[in-house]
Amino acid sequence: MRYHYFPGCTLKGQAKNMESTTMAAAAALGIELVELEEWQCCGAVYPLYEDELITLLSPVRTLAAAKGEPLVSLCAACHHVLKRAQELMQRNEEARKKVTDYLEVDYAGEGRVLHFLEVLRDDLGFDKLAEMVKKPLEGRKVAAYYGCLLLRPSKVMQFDDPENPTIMEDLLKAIGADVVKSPYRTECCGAYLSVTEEAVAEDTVTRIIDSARNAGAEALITACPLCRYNLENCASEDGKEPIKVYYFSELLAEAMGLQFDQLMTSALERRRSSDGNK
Amino acid sequence: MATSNKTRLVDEMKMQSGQDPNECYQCAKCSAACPVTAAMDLLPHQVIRYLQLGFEEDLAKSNTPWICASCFTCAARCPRDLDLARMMEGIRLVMLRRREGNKFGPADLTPEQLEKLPQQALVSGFRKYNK
Amino acid sequence: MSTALNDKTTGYEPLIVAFCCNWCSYAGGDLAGTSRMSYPANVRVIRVPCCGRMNPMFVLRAFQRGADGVLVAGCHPGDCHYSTGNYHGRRRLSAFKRLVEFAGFEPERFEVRWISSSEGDKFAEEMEQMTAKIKALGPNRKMRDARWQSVT
Amino acid sequence: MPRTGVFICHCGTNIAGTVDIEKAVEASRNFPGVVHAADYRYLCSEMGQDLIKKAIVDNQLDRVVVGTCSPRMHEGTFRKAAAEAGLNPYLLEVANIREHCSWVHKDIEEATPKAISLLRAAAAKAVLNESLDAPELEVEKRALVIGGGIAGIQAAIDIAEAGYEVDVVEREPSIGGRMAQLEKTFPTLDCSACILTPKMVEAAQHPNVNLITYSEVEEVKGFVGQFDVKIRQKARSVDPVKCTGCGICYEKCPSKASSEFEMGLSKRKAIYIPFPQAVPNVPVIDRDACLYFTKGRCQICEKECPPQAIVYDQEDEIFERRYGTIIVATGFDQMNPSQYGEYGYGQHPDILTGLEFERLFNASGPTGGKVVRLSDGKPPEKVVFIQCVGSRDKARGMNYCSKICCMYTAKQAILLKEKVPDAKSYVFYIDVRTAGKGYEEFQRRAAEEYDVAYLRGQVGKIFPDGDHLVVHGVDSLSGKIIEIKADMVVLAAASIARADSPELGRIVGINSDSYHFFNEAHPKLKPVETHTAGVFIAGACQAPKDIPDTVAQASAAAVKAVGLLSKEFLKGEACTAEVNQAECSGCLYCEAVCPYSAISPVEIEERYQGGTLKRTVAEVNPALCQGCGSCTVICRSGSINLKGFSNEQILAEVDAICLQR
Repeated sequence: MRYHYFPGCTLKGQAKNMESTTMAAAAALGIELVELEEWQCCGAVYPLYEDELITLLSPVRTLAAAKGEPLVSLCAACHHVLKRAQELMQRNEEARKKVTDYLEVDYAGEGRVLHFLEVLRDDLGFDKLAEMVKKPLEGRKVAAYYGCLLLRPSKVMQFDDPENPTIMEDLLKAIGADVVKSPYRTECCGAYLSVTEEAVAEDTVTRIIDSARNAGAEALITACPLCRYNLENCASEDGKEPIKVYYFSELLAEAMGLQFDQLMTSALERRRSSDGNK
Repeated sequence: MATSNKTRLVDEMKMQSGQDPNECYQCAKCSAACPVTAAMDLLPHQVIRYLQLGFEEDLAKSNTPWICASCFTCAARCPRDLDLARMMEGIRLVMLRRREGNKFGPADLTPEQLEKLPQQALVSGFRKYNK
Repeated sequence: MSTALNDKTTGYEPLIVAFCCNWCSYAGGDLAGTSRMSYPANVRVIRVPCCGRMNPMFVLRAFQRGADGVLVAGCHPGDCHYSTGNYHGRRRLSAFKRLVEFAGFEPERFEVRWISSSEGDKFAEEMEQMTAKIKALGPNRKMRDARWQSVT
Repeated sequence: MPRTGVFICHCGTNIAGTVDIEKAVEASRNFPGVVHAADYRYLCSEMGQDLIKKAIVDNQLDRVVVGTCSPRMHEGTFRKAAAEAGLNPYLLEVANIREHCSWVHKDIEEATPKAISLLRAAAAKAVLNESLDAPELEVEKRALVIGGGIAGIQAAIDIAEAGYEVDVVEREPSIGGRMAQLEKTFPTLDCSACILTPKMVEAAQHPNVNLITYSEVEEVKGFVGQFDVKIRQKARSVDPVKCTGCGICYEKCPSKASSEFEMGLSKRKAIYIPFPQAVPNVPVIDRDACLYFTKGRCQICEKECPPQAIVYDQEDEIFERRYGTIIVATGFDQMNPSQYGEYGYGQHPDILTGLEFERLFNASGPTGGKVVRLSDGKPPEKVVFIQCVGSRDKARGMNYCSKICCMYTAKQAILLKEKVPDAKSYVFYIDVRTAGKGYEEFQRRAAEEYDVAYLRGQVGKIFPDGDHLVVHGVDSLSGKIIEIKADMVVLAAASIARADSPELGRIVGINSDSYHFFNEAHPKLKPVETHTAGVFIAGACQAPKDIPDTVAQASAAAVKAVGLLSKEFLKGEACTAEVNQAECSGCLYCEAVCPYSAISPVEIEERYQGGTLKRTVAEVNPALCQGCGSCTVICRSGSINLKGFSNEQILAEVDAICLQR
């Protein structure tokens, strides 16, 4: 299984360990992720204003670079932007013409745009994954936190049931963890409000964490660097039992029996390809 | 207080977002679904009501469009199939384009924040609050 | 001679003959009227009991007499007042359309549509679209029989 | 050449506003065969009709063209007027210059020539019109009612009382329908069973009513007056004649299945009656649940049944009967709200639909009439009602208002307070709709006397939290976010059409709207008629409806049915197909396409070279023919034509319309 891979800025910065753990786990699972050459930032937010075509240039260039072949990303925001840009290219001929003419590329919305979780579910299969797990995370009580960007708008993202998703719980099951379901797992963490409106983020994040804790979780997994930042930094936690936040890939790599050293090495190996980007 | 429902803000927002506030029947499900109402001075459904009635000046003063985190929960649950996240973005852009300069920039961040925040947050934030 | 249809100053105005079944499409046309929708006056409706009554001969005659477009409209498949008439009509008319094309005539000039009695909006829309399409296509020169005009 | 008169209606300004009437009259004078042309302000008025009648006599007209509204509106009126003047009614043609012309065009310069061309086409057709006679059809003096809920029961009793036989076909083992599932009825709070059961018994005991339960309609052939209906009576596995209804069988039966009547909230036996007041009181064996049918052992019911009424080898029985008229009263379903993930229906036992909650009040219901949480059996302290779940929702549900929810929610909140005095109800609503006699007063009582908190707004999400359901909503009037730690949540799920209503519609020959509710013939003036003559509709199969409206509509449908049954003969279709037997080659392709079996082969004798020759040709039975015309097109030799819509007439219309080119 070979895929084009779009890392995005955060995975080369604050979220390096999401990339390194994914790369290591993917290799162990026989999934090859080939980083696109000379990729650019996706823009981080999908433009909801229809005449903001300029912000579509970068994601469409990325989509075109995949040449119609499957394109995988890890960061929820990158995946959201790419997927929605693809849908716009399929739906809106005028926008497509303007953008592709400007970029001088030929792109009409073709190719699968996948989040790595979808690769695990749809292409590899969680059953197969479960068989390949070397160190099941027995007894670890983990809850999934989905956030917004992977799920909504569900008509476009087509990732999972937007109100009652199961993909991350299925992953946790496959790697042997004890799944804890928290009712707040699809509520927004406050996203970039943590930059400007910390009080809001504190409110949303505290609810999410408390809900997971009350449900019996010791840890949370997420697929979004910003969610993770907020979950780790914004909750009011005075005196409560702490909850550890992981990227899903960290637990996946751990279940694949990959040691910290190995992860670091593979992270270092990946370094060279990230040079010269941005 | 303007009471005409044909204001520039509404017209431009409608054209750009493809959303017609008149399709809303004020069930307020968006407000019930919104995770960040605590800091808003107008609830999401009130923003639509103000759009319906053309209360443009009040909307210009409201912090609600700037609090909206574009989590799309309102749009996912709206029984009228309206995308309020798009309307909010519409209002923000109209305001930003009218305004001189940006609402928020790197200078507004502490060195500590710059060090710690994921790149994604910085890019998103600048995108949302800047021209 | 109609001034509206052949006025040199307003340009080309096509004539479209629409055969509508009494139970669905004709009633849909009535609803378009009752709802005060509007569509181009280029369309003239002939009422038939069912689109299963549509003999391709009627269509050919319209083209021979100079119609630029012909539309047959019936009940949605499954909703025929006579239970199966529109299935027969659908089969017959789709074969006929291919024959027309085979004979070198623009197949776009002949369309079959399903419009129910509650679809006044769809009726108006279809008439609008058909007129626009035929307008872009220009006059029917291939099948029109010039001799008939001189007789009358 | 026949003598044609053309009459053009102003319809006030409806036509005259966009069609130059004077010009149209002048143009009409020049159509071939036209000897008289006139106009009038309202032709359909008595004065207008007299004008036509007088002109027919004065000018010896033998063809009439009226340029008016749609023929679907007033063709009958004008044909009747022509007949009164001594003309065969089928010699009159209508040009639709209102719905198809003046109302859809705004420019008088466009509408006038179009109106003239439509008039010219009608005049050209009229020249070729012939005198036609409608055949007389016998009426079978028996009615069929499909569906044995309150609508079907009421219609059947009314028809029976008028002196006609009526069969009621009910799919379930008992009549009663949705109303039987209700505890109390708004706005008077009478007990549903107390008012329904006597009606069920009345229907069962009426000499003119024949209940055919556990049965379904499989096929309907024929037409008004003579519908031939195939009914499948499913195998009950119990002999209804021998059965005394003692109930020992279901007492002893060891096998259980989910109870449909209790909305799946409790179990019933494999041999069962759906509810204690069932009519007929004859059990049914559910063969999917019965141990004997699934595993070949048990047979306890057979051993225990005192009159030995159990018949395991009973088979489905299919029988055919003829009916003069049919009333469709198949009721509604409740939407399954599990697609609304934010409410979590189906994932938590204390989140119920309105109809499920209703069953908790019933003494024979799943909780024996105790209103308790299904999770732990404790009475609820806080109950949240959410309105418009799936109704008024064009994104994920139905665009319409389900009409009954506001009222039954008020009712349930009142009943709750009476059963559990400490309970507090909260109702999240978008609008409270209480149009109906005594309805507004009832809802106000709930709010004022029963302390029901009405919150104007919706619920964003329900978060299960330990024993509770945290309901996160908003009250838009105060602008406050509301969080309620509820014990139970009741969803007013939308009333929707039965899942198989399109299929039944196809069988009976009536159509439905985009939501699959059956269509009435006219939204105001023909509320119980359908577009198929002789078929009427009643109750919630037409649109969501409460009990009073349903009963009123059922009686209305019954009157229509009785009116039809009281006639000795019905006038059939005059525009029927006709075979030119001299040209017919006898291929009988026409027989194959005829949906009414109106065409059959017949042997004729022809003189041929001095002798006679026997030959098979097609023949049309005008009483059966409905005039669709499919046969005329399939005929290879062109020897079938349709009276009233003949090839020549349609071609004449085409010619006339294209004349302007």
